[in-house]
Amino acid sequence: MVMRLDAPAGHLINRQKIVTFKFEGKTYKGFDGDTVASALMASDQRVFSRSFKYHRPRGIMSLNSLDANTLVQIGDSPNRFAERVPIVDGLDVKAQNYWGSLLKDNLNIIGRFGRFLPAGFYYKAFYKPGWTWPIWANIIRKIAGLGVLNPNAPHKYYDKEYLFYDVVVVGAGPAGLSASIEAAKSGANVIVIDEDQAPGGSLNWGRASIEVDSDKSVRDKLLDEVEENENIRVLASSSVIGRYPDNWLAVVSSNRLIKLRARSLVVATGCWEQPIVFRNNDLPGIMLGSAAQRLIHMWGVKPGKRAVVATSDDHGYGVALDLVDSGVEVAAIVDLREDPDRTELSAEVQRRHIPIFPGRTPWEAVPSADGLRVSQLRVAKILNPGVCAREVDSFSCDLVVISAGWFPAAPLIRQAGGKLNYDENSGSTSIEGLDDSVFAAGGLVGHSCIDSAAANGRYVGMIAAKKIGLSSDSDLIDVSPQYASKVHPWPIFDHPKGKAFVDFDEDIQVHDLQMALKEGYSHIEHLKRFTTNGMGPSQGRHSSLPAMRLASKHLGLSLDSTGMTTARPPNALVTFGHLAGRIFEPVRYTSIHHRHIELGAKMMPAGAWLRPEYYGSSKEKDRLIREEALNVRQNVGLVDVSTLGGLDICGPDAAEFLNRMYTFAYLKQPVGKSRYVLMTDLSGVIIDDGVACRFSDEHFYVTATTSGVDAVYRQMLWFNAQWRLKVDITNVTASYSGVNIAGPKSRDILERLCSDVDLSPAGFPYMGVREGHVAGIPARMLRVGFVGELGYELHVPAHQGEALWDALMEEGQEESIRPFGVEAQRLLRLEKGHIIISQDTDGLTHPIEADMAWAISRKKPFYVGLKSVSILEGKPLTRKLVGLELSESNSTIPKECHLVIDGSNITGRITSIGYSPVLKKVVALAYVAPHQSDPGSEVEIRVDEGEIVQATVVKLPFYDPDGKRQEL
Amino acid sequence: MKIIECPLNGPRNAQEFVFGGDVINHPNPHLISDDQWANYVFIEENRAGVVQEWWCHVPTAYWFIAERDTVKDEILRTFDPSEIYKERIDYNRPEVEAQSQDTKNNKVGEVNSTNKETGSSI
Amino acid sequence: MVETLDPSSLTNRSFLYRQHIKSGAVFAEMGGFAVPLNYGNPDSETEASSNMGLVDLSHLPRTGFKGWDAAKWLVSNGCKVGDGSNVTTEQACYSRAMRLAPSEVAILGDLNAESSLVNDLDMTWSSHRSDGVFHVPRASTNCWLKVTGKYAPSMFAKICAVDLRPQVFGIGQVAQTNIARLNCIVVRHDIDAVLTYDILTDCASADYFWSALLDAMEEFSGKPIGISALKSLSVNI
Amino acid sequence: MAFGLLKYGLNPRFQPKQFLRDSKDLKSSYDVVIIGGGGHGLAAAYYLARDWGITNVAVLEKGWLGGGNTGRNTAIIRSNYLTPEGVDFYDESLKLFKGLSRELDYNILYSERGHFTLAHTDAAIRTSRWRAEVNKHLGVNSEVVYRDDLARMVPLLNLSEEVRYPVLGALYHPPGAIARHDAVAWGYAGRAAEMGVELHQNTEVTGIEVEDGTVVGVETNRGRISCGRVLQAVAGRSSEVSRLAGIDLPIRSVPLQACVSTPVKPILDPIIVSGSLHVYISQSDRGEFVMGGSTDPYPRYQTSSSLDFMEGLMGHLLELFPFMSEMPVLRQWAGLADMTPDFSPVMGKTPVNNYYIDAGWGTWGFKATCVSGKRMAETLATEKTPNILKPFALDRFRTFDLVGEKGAASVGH
Ligand SMILES: Cc1cc2nc3c(=O)[nH]c(=O)nc-3n(C[C@H](O)[C@H](O)[C@H](O)COP(=O)(O)OP(=O)(O)OC[C@H]3O[C@@H](n4cnc5c(N)ncnc54)[C@H](O)[C@@H]3O)c2cc1C
Ligand SMILES: NC(=O)c1ccc[n+]([C@@H]2O[C@H](COP(=O)([O-])OP(=O)(O)OC[C@H]3O[C@@H](n4cnc5c(N)ncnc54)[C@H](O)[C@@H]3O)[C@@H](O)[C@H]2O)c1
Ligand SMILES: Cc1cc2nc3c(=O)[nH]c(=O)nc-3n(C[C@H](O)[C@H](O)[C@H](O)COP(=O)(O)O)c2cc1C
Ligand SMILES: [Zn+2]
Repeated sequence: MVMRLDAPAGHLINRQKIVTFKFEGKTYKGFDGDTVASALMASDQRVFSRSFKYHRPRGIMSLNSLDANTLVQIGDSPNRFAERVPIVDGLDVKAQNYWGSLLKDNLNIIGRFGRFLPAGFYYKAFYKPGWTWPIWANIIRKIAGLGVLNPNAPHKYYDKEYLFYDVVVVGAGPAGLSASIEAAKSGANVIVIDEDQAPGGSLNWGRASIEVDSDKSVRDKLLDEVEENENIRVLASSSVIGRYPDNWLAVVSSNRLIKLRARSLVVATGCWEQPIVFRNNDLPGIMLGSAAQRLIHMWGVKPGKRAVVATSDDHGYGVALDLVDSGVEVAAIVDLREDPDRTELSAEVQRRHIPIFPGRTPWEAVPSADGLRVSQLRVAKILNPGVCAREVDSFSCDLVVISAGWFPAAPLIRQAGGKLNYDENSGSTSIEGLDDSVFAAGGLVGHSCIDSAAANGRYVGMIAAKKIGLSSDSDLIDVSPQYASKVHPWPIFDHPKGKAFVDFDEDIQVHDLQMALKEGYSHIEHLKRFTTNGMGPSQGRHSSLPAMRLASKHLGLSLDSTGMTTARPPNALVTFGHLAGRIFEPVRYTSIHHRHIELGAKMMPAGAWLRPEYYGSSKEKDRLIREEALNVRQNVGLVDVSTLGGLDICGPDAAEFLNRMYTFAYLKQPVGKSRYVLMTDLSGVIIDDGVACRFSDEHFYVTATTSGVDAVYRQMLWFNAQWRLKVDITNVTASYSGVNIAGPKSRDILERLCSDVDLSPAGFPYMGVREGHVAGIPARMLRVGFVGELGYELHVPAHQGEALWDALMEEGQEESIRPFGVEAQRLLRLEKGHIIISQDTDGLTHPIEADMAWAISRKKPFYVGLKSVSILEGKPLTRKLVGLELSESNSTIPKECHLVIDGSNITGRITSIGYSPVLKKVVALAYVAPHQSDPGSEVEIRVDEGEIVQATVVKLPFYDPDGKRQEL
Repeated sequence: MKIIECPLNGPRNAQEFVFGGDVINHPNPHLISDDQWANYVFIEENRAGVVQEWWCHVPTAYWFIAERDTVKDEILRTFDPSEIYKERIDYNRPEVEAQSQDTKNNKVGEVNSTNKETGSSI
Repeated sequence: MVETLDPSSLTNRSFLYRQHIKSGAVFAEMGGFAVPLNYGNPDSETEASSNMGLVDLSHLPRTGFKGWDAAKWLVSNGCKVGDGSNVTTEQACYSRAMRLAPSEVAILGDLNAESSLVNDLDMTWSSHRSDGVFHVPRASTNCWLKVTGKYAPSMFAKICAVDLRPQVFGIGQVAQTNIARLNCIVVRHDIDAVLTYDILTDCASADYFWSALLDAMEEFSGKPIGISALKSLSVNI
Repeated sequence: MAFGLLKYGLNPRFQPKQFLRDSKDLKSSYDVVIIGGGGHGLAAAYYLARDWGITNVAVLEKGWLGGGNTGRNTAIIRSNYLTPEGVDFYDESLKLFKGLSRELDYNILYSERGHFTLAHTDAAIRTSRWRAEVNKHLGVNSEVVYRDDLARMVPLLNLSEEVRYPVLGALYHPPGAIARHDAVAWGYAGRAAEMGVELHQNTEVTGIEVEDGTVVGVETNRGRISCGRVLQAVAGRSSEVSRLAGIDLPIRSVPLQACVSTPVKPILDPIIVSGSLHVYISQSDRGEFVMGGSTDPYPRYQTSSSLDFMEGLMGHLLELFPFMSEMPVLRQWAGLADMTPDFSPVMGKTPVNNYYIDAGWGTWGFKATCVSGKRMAETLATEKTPNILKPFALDRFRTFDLVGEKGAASVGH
C-alpha cells in the first residue's frame, strides 16, 4: 500500500484490519472500509479496465460512479463500479474488456484507427455486399460489451422491503442532514439516504477553508444532532435509483430493494463536478478534484506524486492544499479563468508558493512510455472559448486534477417533474416545475457554500414537514446562495489530433459530436442516439453537459432551448436480482393434490392451479391415458375437478341475472336441475361455459372454466354494478373441492356411501342436482355427463376434499376404481363431442360456427353478446366446427392445430384429436369450411413433414349418440 | 407506483387494482342500429384529458368509478358506482315496453353527463 | 402426555397438515381437526411467539355473510357489527365480527373454539334464510394463519405494501390487500401486549403462502409455533 | 470498409454532407401531408418519392424525427404470425428489411438471430403448432421445437421442471431478427429528403379541415397548410389526431415499457419470448440485453417508466435465465402503443376523402415499417387499396370482420 497516507487521513478505513483480495489474479491488500477502487489506488494500481470502443486503459476519473472507467468484474458480477464495492477477504476482482492482458490489450490498436471509426461509423459501412455484414457484426459484438456473464452463476438471494416515511431526504450532505434535522423537529418520521459509505456528503472530503478539518467539524456537529434525534434514520451505502409517481422511491441497499413511500421528499443530492475536455484527458492519473479529495480524506490514499491542478473555480485551490498536505507536489495550478477571484484559499496557495497560471487550460496530456498513465501535461493559453494559443507549457506529473465547476445532480429532480434552467450569464442553474411534495435543497439549487447549503437545508426541511401538516417551533426563512455553484461555460478544447473525450464510457470525442452535428443529427436526442453519447453505464453524468454545449453552439441556441435528454431510472446500479426479489409465483393446490403426487401423477399447470395430467411414468403416457379412459367406460374412474370455477348466485334476480350473462334460458329452469351455460362477450365471442345448478328459486351454483372463473366473476360484478339487479355473487371456487366419479359402476359405489339422497335413475335423473352427504361429508351432487357416462360430480367443502377422495377410492376398490387425469378426461369428452373453451374455440369463435346455436335462447330479450351474435349470424359462415374420423389405415395421426387444407387454401384446423380406445379409431374436432362440413365430406389434413392425411366428416358425438350411457 | 383511493379500502398501490374501461352506458341493443352497436363494441373514446372509468380493487372484487386525467395520469376523484347507476336497468324489446324503457335509459345517460350518448355519437 | 394423532384419521383436514407433519408437529384433536400443539420444542416456540411466530388456525370456526341486509341480520341475531368497512368488533365471547364492506361481514371464532357464535349463525341462516343475506363459506374458502410477535411489522414490510406498523394500523383494523401476491384479509389482534395479526387467505394457496411467510420470517428467526405456545401469550384468549 | 469512412479518416478537414435535414419554412400547400415523422410516416414519404415520383410532400413531426415509438421499440422483426393475412403482410416487410441497408445505402444493422416463442403450457404448444403450420403453408420458416431441441439450441435457457412454469417447447422462427431502430428512421428520412421531401420537426398538427367530407388542409402550430392527400401515421396519438378529422378509432393508447442492461460480452444470440411469463429478451450488437414485456395495465398518454414493470419483468426473466441475477440495469423507458381489439393494424382509407390512416400498431409495428410505408404510399398514389392491406381496413370493425391475431399474441412484438 505504497500510496497510503497516515491517519487522520482516511476516516472510513480501519487500519487495524487488513483485507486481502485479488485483482487480475494478483493478491492485494487493503483495509477494512476500503473499496476496490481505493485499495487498488493505495497499491498504485491505476489501470482498472479497458474502454468500450478503443480499449484504452482507464482508471479513476470521478470516483463517484459518474463514469464507466472504474467498471470491474466482481466474481460473477459484471460492470460494478469499483468505488462502490467494499473489499472483503477473498474478493475476486477482474478488469474488463481487454484482449490479451489488462496492461497490454491487443485491441488497443483500434484506437489507432479511431479516425476511421467516427461515432456511428457502422451506419456507413459493412453492408455491401450484403453477406459481409453478419461477419462484421460478429466482430463488432465481440469487441463491444464490457464484463462477462457467467451462464452458471447462481441466482443470489435478494429481497424487498416496503417503508413509509413522512419525510424522505436523499443525500446526507450538509443540506440533507440539516433538512432531516429540521423536519424531524416537527415530529416527522424522517429517513436520510446516501449512496456513499458514510453520511456527510461533500463534508466527508471537501475543503472549503484553509483549515483541513473545518468541513469535518461541521459534519460531526450535524451527525451528532441527527444521532440524537429518534425520528431520524440514516441509511448509507444505499442509492435511490428512481423516483416514481406519488413519491414512490426505489432504493438499493445491499441485497435489498427498498420501496419507499414519502409523504414529502427532499432531494439534496448536491452537484457533480464537471471534467475538462482536452487531448488524452482519459489517461489514468487524470481525475476530478473531488476524486482526489475522496481518496485522501475518506480512504487515506495519496492520489499521485506530482500533480497539476486545472480548475475553473476556487474548489481547485482547496484540492491543491489537500494535495500538498498529503505530500503531493503540486507543480502548478492552471486556472481557466482569466482573472481568478482572490480568496482565502488562493491566498493560502500563494503563500505556499504553488505557481498559478490563470487564463490557461490543459491542452494535451502525454502518456507514459507504456501508455498506461499520464506523464506530462501540456498547458496552453485560452484565446477564445475552446481556442488556445499554440505555445504550450509542459509539466511532468503523474496526476492531473481537473475541475470545470459543478452541475446539479438532478436526475431525481427531473423524474419528479422538475426542469433545470441554466442562466448562461451567471453560469448558475435553477429548478422549476417540481411535483407537489418534492423539494430541492443545497448544492442542487446553487448553494455551494456549506453554511448556506445547511441553512437552505434547514428551511427546506421545515417546509417539507409543513407541506404534510407537521410543524415545529422553527420559523426559518430561506437564504439565498452566498455564491452559487457555477460551471465553466466552455471547458472544451478540441485538439487537431483528436482523442479529446467527452464521453469516457463510449469513447466519444469532440470530433465525433461535431461530425454528427454537421451530418444533421443535431437535435439533442438525435445527437445522443447517433453518437451514443450519454448512453453508456454512467448515462451522461459526466458527458451530457459538454454534448449539450456542442449542440447548442452548432444550432446557435441557448442551452435551455437545446434541451437535455430524458432522465430515466435507474440512477444507480441495480441488478435484475434486486428488481426480481424473492420470486412470488402463487400456486394453487387442490385439497387432493398430495394424493395425486402419492399416486405418481404427472402434474400440469392449469391457470394458477396444478392438475394431474395422467398417473404414472411419462414413458407410458399414451397407454396410461387410454387405460384411464377405458376404465371409465368399463368400470369407474375418479377425477379431481376442484379447479373448476364455482359461483354462488343468489337473490330474487338470480335467474334473471344468469339469463343476461349466459346465452341459454334460466328463468324456468326447475329447482334440482342443472343446465348448460355458455358465455359470450360483447362482441359475440365465446368466452366461457359450465353448468348452472338450481338449488332453490333464488340460488344457483354455476361452474366456470378453471382459468376463466376469475374473469367471469369480475365481469358479473361489473355488469351488476350497472344493472343493479337484486342478486349477490360469491366466488366459491376455493371453497369446494370436487371430484367426478364416472362410469357405469359409479352409482353402486355412491349408494354405499350416501344414504340421504335417492340415487335411483328416477330419483336422481341425468342433469339432476341434489344436496346430501357422501361418506358423511356434506356434498353438492351434480349428475352431469361431460365424459358421457353415468357419473356424479361431488362438490364438498375444501377441507374435506381429501377425505372424500379417500373414501371413494377405498369404497371403489371392488369396482376397480381408478383415478384419471386431465388427458383421459379430454379424450372422453372428445368421444362425446363436447368442446373445451379456448381449445376448440379461439379469440374469435362465435356460437354459430362452434355449432352451438342450440345453446342460445331465442326468446329472451337480452344477453351480453346478443346483438353481436345476431349480426354474426346474418353473415355467411366462414368455418364450422365438425367431427372428423380418420380411416384406420392412416399411419400418421395428425396433431392438434394441424391444418385442414383445401387446394391452396387453409380452411380450418384440428382443435382436438385422439385415438379412442373404445371406438378403436382416431376421432377429432376440427374447423372446416362450410362447404366441407356435411357429414360424409372428405377433408385433407396436412401433418408434420407435409404429409396429407384424409379424414371424413361425421356427425357428433362419436360415442353413444343417444346419450344412453350417461342417462343410465 | 401510483396510489389509487379506493372508496371501500382507502388509498392503495395501483397494483391492487385492475382497469375496466371507460364508463359508457350499455345501450339497449334493440333500440340501436347494427352500426351503432358495432361502434359501441369496438370504438374507444381514448381521450387525452379527464375521463371517467371503471376500476376494480382486486382483493375485494369491488368495482368503482374514477375520474382520471389520462395525460397527467392523475386520479381526481373516485366514487361508488351507485352515484351514477342508481336504479335497475332492463333491456327489453321495444314492442314489450318501448316507452318506459326509453326513458329509463335516458335517465342514466343524464346523470352521467360525460358519457357517450348511447347510440348517437357512435 | 399428548398422544400423537394421525391427522388423516379425521375427515376435516387443515390445508397445511402435511406441512405440520413435515415440521414434526405433535397433534391433538380440536373440532374434528388435527391441530399442532407444538412442533417438538415448546420452549423455543413460546419464545418465538412474542418475537416472530406463525400459527395455523385453520381449524377454528369462522363464517361470513353478505348481501344488502347482512349487517342488519347479524345485529338482529345478537352480533355486534361496526360501522363502515374494515373494522372489527369484538363479541362478548371473544369472537370477532369483521366488517369487510357495508354489505359484508366475516366472523372469526375465538381462539379456544369455545364460543358457539359461528355455528349458531350458520345454523340460523341455513334454517331460515332471509332475503338479502347470503352465506360466505369462509371456513372452507380461507385458511387462517396468525403471525405473532414484535417483528411482525418488519416481516410484513418485506411482503406486503400496506403499512401494518402498530402506530398506523390499529387493533381491530382490517386490510384487504395483497401479501406475497396473494389476496388476503389481515386484521390486527394483539394478545395482551404481544402484536399479532390474523390472515385469511385462499386455502388452495396455503402451502405456497406458508412457505412465503417462513421465508420472510427467517431473518427474524421466525418459525411455526403450536397452539400451546400461542396460548402461553395470555391466560384469556 | 466503406469508402465514406476512408474519406473521413484520411482527410482531417473532411466535411460531411448533411444527411438528416430539417426543412426551414412550411409551404402553403403540399400534394401530400404526412402527419407523424416516425418510421411509418418517413417510409411512406420515401416510397412516395421513389416509387411514385411524388415529392411535393411534407412530413410534419411534432417532436423529433423517429422520437416516437420508432425510437423506443425493441426492434424485433419476424413474420411468424397466426393468420394468413398477417403472415403475408409481415413477410413482405421482412423481405424489404433484409435489403434495406443496401436500398437506403445506410446500414440499419439488420441482424438475423432466430426467434423463439416459448411455450409453457399445452395450449401454448398448440398455438405454436398452429402458427408454424400456417407459416409453412405460406412459405415462412417456422417450426415447433421441444425441450431436447431447446437444450441444444438455447443452452442458456433454464429447462428445469421444478420452476413454476416449466418450458415445454417453443415456436422457432429462424428468420427472426433485430435491427437498429433509429437507423431505419434516419435512413428513410435522409433518403426521402434527398428526393425533395420536406421534413418538418417541432411541427404539430392541431386541426384538420374537412369540407364536404374531404380533407382540404391541416392546422399546425406553425400555421395552416392546404393539402391534397393526408396520411396520418402518429402511432400513440392516433385517436386524438383522427378525432380532429372526425374519425373515431377502435384504439386504446397504452404505454409499453422496455429496458436495457449494461453491456456484456456476447452470450445470447437468439431472441427469446415467453408469452406466459410476459417477457422477451435479445442481446444487441453493443452487448446490452434489450428486454420488454406486456403493455401497462391501463391506458394513458404518458411515457413515464414504472418500477412495477421492472420488478415484474425481472421476476419472470430470472425464471428463464437465473444466472442473469447479477446483471445491472442501464435504463428503462416507455412508448405508447395503439392497441386494437384484434391485435392488428388499421390501414387505408377512412370515411373522410383523401384522408388515409396508418394506425393500430400496438406493440408490433416496427417490423411493419417497410411494408406499410411502401403499401400506404401505393394507396395514396393510386387511390386503390392493395390486396395485401385490405384485411386491415378500418371498416372491418363495422362489419365484424376482425383479424384473428389475438390468439397468438400475449407478448406480440
Ligand atoms: C417499448 C416498445 C417496444 C416495441 N417493440 C417492438 C418490436 O420489438 N417489434 C415491433 O415490430 N414493434 C415494436 N413496438 C411497436 C413499434 O415501436 C411501433 O408500432 C412503431 O414504431 C410505430 O411506428 P410509427 O411510425 O407508426 O409511430 P411513431 O414512431 O410513434 O411515430 C409517430 C410520430 O407521430 C408524431 N405525432 C403524434 N402526434 C402528432 C401531431 N399531432 N402532429 C405531428 N406529429 C405527431 C409523434 O411525435 C411520433 O414521432 C414496440 C413499441 C414499444 C413502445
Ligand atoms: N469543495 C467544493 O468546492 C464543493 C463542491 C461542491 C459542493 N460543495 C459543498 O457541497 C455542499 C452542498 O451540499 P449538499 O448537501 O447539497 O450536497 P453534497 O454533495 O454534500 O451531498 C449530496 C449527497 O447526495 C448523495 N446522493 C446523490 N445522489 C444520490 C442518490 N441517487 N441516492 C443516494 N444518495 C445520493 C451523494 O452521495 C452525496 O453524499 C455545499 O456546502 C458545498 O460547500 C463543495
Ligand atoms: C433497442 C434499444 C436499445 C437501447 N439501448 C440503449 C443504451 O444502450 N443506452 C441507453 O442509454 N439507452 C438505450 N436505449 C434507450 C434510449 O436511451 C431511450 O431511453 C429511448 O429511446 C426512449 O427515449 P426517452 O428515454 O428519451 O424517452 C435503447 C433503446 C432502444 C429502443
Ligand atoms: Zn405474470
